[in-house]
Amino acid sequence: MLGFTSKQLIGVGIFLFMIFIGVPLIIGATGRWDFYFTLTSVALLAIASAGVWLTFYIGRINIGQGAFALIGAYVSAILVVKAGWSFWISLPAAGLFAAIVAILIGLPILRLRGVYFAMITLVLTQVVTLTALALPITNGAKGISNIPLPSGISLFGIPILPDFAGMENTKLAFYYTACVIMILTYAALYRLVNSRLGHLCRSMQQNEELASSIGVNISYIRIVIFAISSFFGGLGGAMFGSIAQSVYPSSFQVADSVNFMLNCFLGGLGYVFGPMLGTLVLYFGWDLLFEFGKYQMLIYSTVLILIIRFLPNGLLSIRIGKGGDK
Amino acid sequence: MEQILANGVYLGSQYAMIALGLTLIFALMNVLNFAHGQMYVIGGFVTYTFYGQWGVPFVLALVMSCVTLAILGALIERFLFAPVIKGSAREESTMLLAAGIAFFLDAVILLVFGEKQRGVPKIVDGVFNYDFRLIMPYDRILICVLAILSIVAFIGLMQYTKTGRALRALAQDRTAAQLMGVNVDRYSMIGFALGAMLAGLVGGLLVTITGVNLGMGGPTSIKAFMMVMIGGAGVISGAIWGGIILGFMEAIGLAVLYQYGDITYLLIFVSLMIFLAIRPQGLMGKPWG
Amino acid sequence: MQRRSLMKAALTAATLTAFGATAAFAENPVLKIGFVGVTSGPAAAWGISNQRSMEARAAWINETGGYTIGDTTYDIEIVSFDDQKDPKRAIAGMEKMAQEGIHYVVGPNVDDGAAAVRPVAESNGIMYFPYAFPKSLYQAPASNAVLGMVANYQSGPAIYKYLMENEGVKTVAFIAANESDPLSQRDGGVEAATALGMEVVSDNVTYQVDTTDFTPVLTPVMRAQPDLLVLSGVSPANAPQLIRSARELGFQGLISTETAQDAGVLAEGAGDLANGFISVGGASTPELASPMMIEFVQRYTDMFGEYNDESNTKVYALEYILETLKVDPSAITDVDAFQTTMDTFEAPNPYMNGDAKLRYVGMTSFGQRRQVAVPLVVNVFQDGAFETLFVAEVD
Amino acid sequence: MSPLLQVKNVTKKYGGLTANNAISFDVAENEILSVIGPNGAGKSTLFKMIASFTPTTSGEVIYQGERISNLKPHIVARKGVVRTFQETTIFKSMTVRESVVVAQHLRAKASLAGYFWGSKTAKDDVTAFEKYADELLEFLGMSEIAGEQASNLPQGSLRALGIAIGLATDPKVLLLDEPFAGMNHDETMNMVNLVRSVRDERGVTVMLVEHDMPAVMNISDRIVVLNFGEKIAEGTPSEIQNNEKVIEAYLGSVDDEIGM
Repeated sequence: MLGFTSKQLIGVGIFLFMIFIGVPLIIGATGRWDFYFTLTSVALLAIASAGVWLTFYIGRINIGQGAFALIGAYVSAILVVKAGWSFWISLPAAGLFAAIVAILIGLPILRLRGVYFAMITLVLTQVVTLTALALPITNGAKGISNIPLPSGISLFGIPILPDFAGMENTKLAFYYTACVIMILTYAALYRLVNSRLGHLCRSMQQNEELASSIGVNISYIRIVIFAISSFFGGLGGAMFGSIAQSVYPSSFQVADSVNFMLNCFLGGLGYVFGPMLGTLVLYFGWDLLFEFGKYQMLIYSTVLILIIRFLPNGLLSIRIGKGGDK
Repeated sequence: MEQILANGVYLGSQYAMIALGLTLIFALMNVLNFAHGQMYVIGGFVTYTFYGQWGVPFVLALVMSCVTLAILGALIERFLFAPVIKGSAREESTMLLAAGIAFFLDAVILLVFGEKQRGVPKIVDGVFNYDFRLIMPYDRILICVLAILSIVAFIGLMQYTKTGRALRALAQDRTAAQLMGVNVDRYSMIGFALGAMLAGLVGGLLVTITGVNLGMGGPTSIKAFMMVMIGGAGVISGAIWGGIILGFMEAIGLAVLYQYGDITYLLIFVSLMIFLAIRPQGLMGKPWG
Repeated sequence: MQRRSLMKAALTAATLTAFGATAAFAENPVLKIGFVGVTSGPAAAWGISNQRSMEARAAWINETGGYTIGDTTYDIEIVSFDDQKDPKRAIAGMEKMAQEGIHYVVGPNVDDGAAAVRPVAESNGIMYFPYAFPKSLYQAPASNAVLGMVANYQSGPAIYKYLMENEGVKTVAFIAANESDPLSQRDGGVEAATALGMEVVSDNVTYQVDTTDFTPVLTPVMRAQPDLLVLSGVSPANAPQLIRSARELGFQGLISTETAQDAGVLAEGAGDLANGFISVGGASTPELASPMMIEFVQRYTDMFGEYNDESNTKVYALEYILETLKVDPSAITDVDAFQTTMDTFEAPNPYMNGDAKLRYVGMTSFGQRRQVAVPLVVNVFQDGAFETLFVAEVD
Repeated sequence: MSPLLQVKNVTKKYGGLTANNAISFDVAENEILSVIGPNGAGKSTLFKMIASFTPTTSGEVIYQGERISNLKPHIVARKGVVRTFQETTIFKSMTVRESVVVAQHLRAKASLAGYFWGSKTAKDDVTAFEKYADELLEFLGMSEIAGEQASNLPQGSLRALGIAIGLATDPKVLLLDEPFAGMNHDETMNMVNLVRSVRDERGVTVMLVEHDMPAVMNISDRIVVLNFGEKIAEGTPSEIQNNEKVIEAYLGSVDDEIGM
């Protein structure tokens, strides 16, 4: 089925079961309701990180995903608050807008490689933050607050998506929404990586000259990939805006861009699901160390250093012997 | 006009020193050291502790900053970067390590030195004032001169000593250097220690003017990245030019664009992006040499 | 010398926490109060002064037998969450507080965090006390945020008016960091100054938070030669450098800010050049500090090695929470009861000499009582310490 | 019959330096043509211009009556003019078979979206690619190393891999960059036979840049000689061997090398 082995299907099945049934059961049993938000965040950040990972896949270090997440958050907020759109329509619109910006910016900057590309994307994050501070439509320094919760959608009178504002508890709704988007994102990523486009990306990652000599339109693929990557960033950012019901220029900044990149490194650049695991460990790890009070940062960073010291190719490299997941 | 020039030289010289250490480490090991800013902050706090708290003479405190950071840099290279570079499939993985070290140093700084902004007594009093056209406090002039002297000393070290030659060979081509009989492991460590030491030195110098607080690390790293990029990654003269250019960009940009208010920095960053997109290799973008 | 005392204090604190925990376990039931704010990274100073003032006060209460609300005497436990100045983490922090069954939280420290936690706080029945100024946080339909200090749009007019009347200030210039909070505060300040009839000669100069040399930033402002230079929303780290640069450039006028500052930091960073610098503080100047304030400062210093003057204003939130709970013990778990009590609550201000009262204000600014009435004490820095310039009230 | 590929007055200048000056020659269908010359004669630059990896300063390259210079390299590759590289330019962490499969990119019938959704055409493509890859590798005598990771291969196999990748694109003209460099006599002879069979059995026109004189004389139908960016001779191997200018150019360069 869809080219999956039965082993893979079982794995995916277990994963889906854990996310949609297991986690709520565990949270219900332990009463740790706060984990819903943490895991929702992990899912959303993992979506944005997936984009960063994809740009790695064409051999580019991307420290600019915070910029696209911020763009996505603002586009969705503006469409919902000022134009009265439904959040569910604003969500893909936010992704698309981020993708369009990525295409325009990508045209000149995707020619760069290595640290040069990394640095220019880092500067891009600053530029977008400063632009958000300066523009009237983003409401400048005051940000956009009091964004309404996602409203319901119905088609021919049949409710497709529920109205979040009418809910007793939006945590679970946001959790499921984020997980569904995350799974769609990673399913798309998996397909993409394992399809011809993915092979072409790999060929570009390893040698752009040779790739173009076998007829690969490298500049076109670079743009396509960067646009998809930024689409993911925009989605994640827009969802966050709707959970926080507010967007500020500082909602996503350089630190976030760097974290997205670290998520990919930590999980392992060679594995599609690396960024998901990396995000879980980096973000959830911080929460778990909450008990340590002022030593939280010290322990967190020590663990991080130890991981990279002993698993320099990412967490998933442990199972490299079993054939990997590519 | 005189004021803008003076501000540019002052800012440029201190920026150049920060960028030098970063570019040295980058050239030697292809490591983008995210923790460079934190090393700078530690340098500042060490000088603060010795000079500001314990009343040790300023120069001695500076030496302590250098020594502390050199040791720290050597340890980090020997026990963290070297093994990770060896075991890693892609050298970019060191970015994660560098970021982890930056977090770690931030945590240590907070626990050891506290969260407050710190400052030390002025080393020289008084302000040089030329007819209100050029105003420059004496301590800034002194620090600026010291920074320039340090840069000159560093260039001298790289050009005329055995260590310097070995480091340059290493930066140019690791394998070739090894064939020429350069002890690669040893000089990588020395180079990293030297880079860290430069960060510590400039931190110690600047604590007399700007003071120091734990928040300065991250932004300093990012600023240093930009300077390195402007000049051309891994090139010594590039780092110096990058520092000076960013210094002048700030001095001139603020003087010329201030009426645009909130978008002054936006303009500076956008022009930086355009510059990098047009000339990715920076000004001096060519191999070390 | 100081290093050593700091070390000693850290050890003492560690021991205290260890013993405190067991002691608390053995005796009274525990009342948890939360703190969500930034205690690491560049802005750590804001949150740490907050957290420490709460911990110092809690330790003091517990040491003296606990805090009696209704028929029960509680030990106070402070649960802190470091949000790293990231609104996403702030939400996680607020969720954590809900998880711990906490209904009263101090923080967050910045605008974006305060706005981001609002949905969580309101859906989980948490009252929170941010140190952020946007009015939308406190105006209906927002219900659960209580401004924990005096807002700049309240203190600003008072300071400008005083300076106009007493110092003959006519022109003013504003300078702010290029970030949400300071820029919002600058806009508020400009509005207030214009309303008072001052001439705003420069209001568009900004600087990056990571600026290390303020001379080029300040040069165009100095050219406008204002009588008063306002450092809008200036962080304690930048204040001494700005003051020093302005004075070195030959600026003779007054310099003020509407946020709390630390005298030690000013003394170290700017020395005598900071003399005459006007800022807003709590009531710890010798003429205002009550014996309780003096003891608080002493205990804080013993516990953490060094006092931070920013804590003067930050000590109040916890006191307000506890005093209000005392009036209606059912509010411990029922935020609605707390909100009802807020309208009529009044208690003596234990930290200030005289007959100042603790009560909730904000009718003028927010249309509902969603602000703690801390004395608006305007300080002036002189030779390493603050002196009181004047005291005003917020309604 | 008009020539398959024409190089017309091609000139390349870098700043004040002239790398190629007004070079012209034709390539006939199904011939093996070598470009030789001392170091720095401008051979590589010329190759890059033919494959459009670098633009010409003036002049043009015509392929089947169409101008192909100053286009994007992938467009030229799509038209059937494909270059190979020296051994360092490979897909390092792909296996030999994977590399050859990827290189058949140009043969794909399904769209990128078709691949994403797994359409019938895409599946057929994949099957066809894999089948052809195996065929090609067998033809090149590389079946045994098909599963090896490229970065683990010895130099000789890497060269062959480069040719395999080039052939997988189904080229009309294959430009080989120093295919014999660093090889011993036996290896060179194997490679010469391989290149010949590529031309004979697959009908591919071959151009190569080479230093190895005996091999060039052995394999080429015609030879073009460059020196200091100028074309100094063109002809069959025996004509070239007896050309005064060529001999002088090579002797001169030997003098230079001794002088250094």
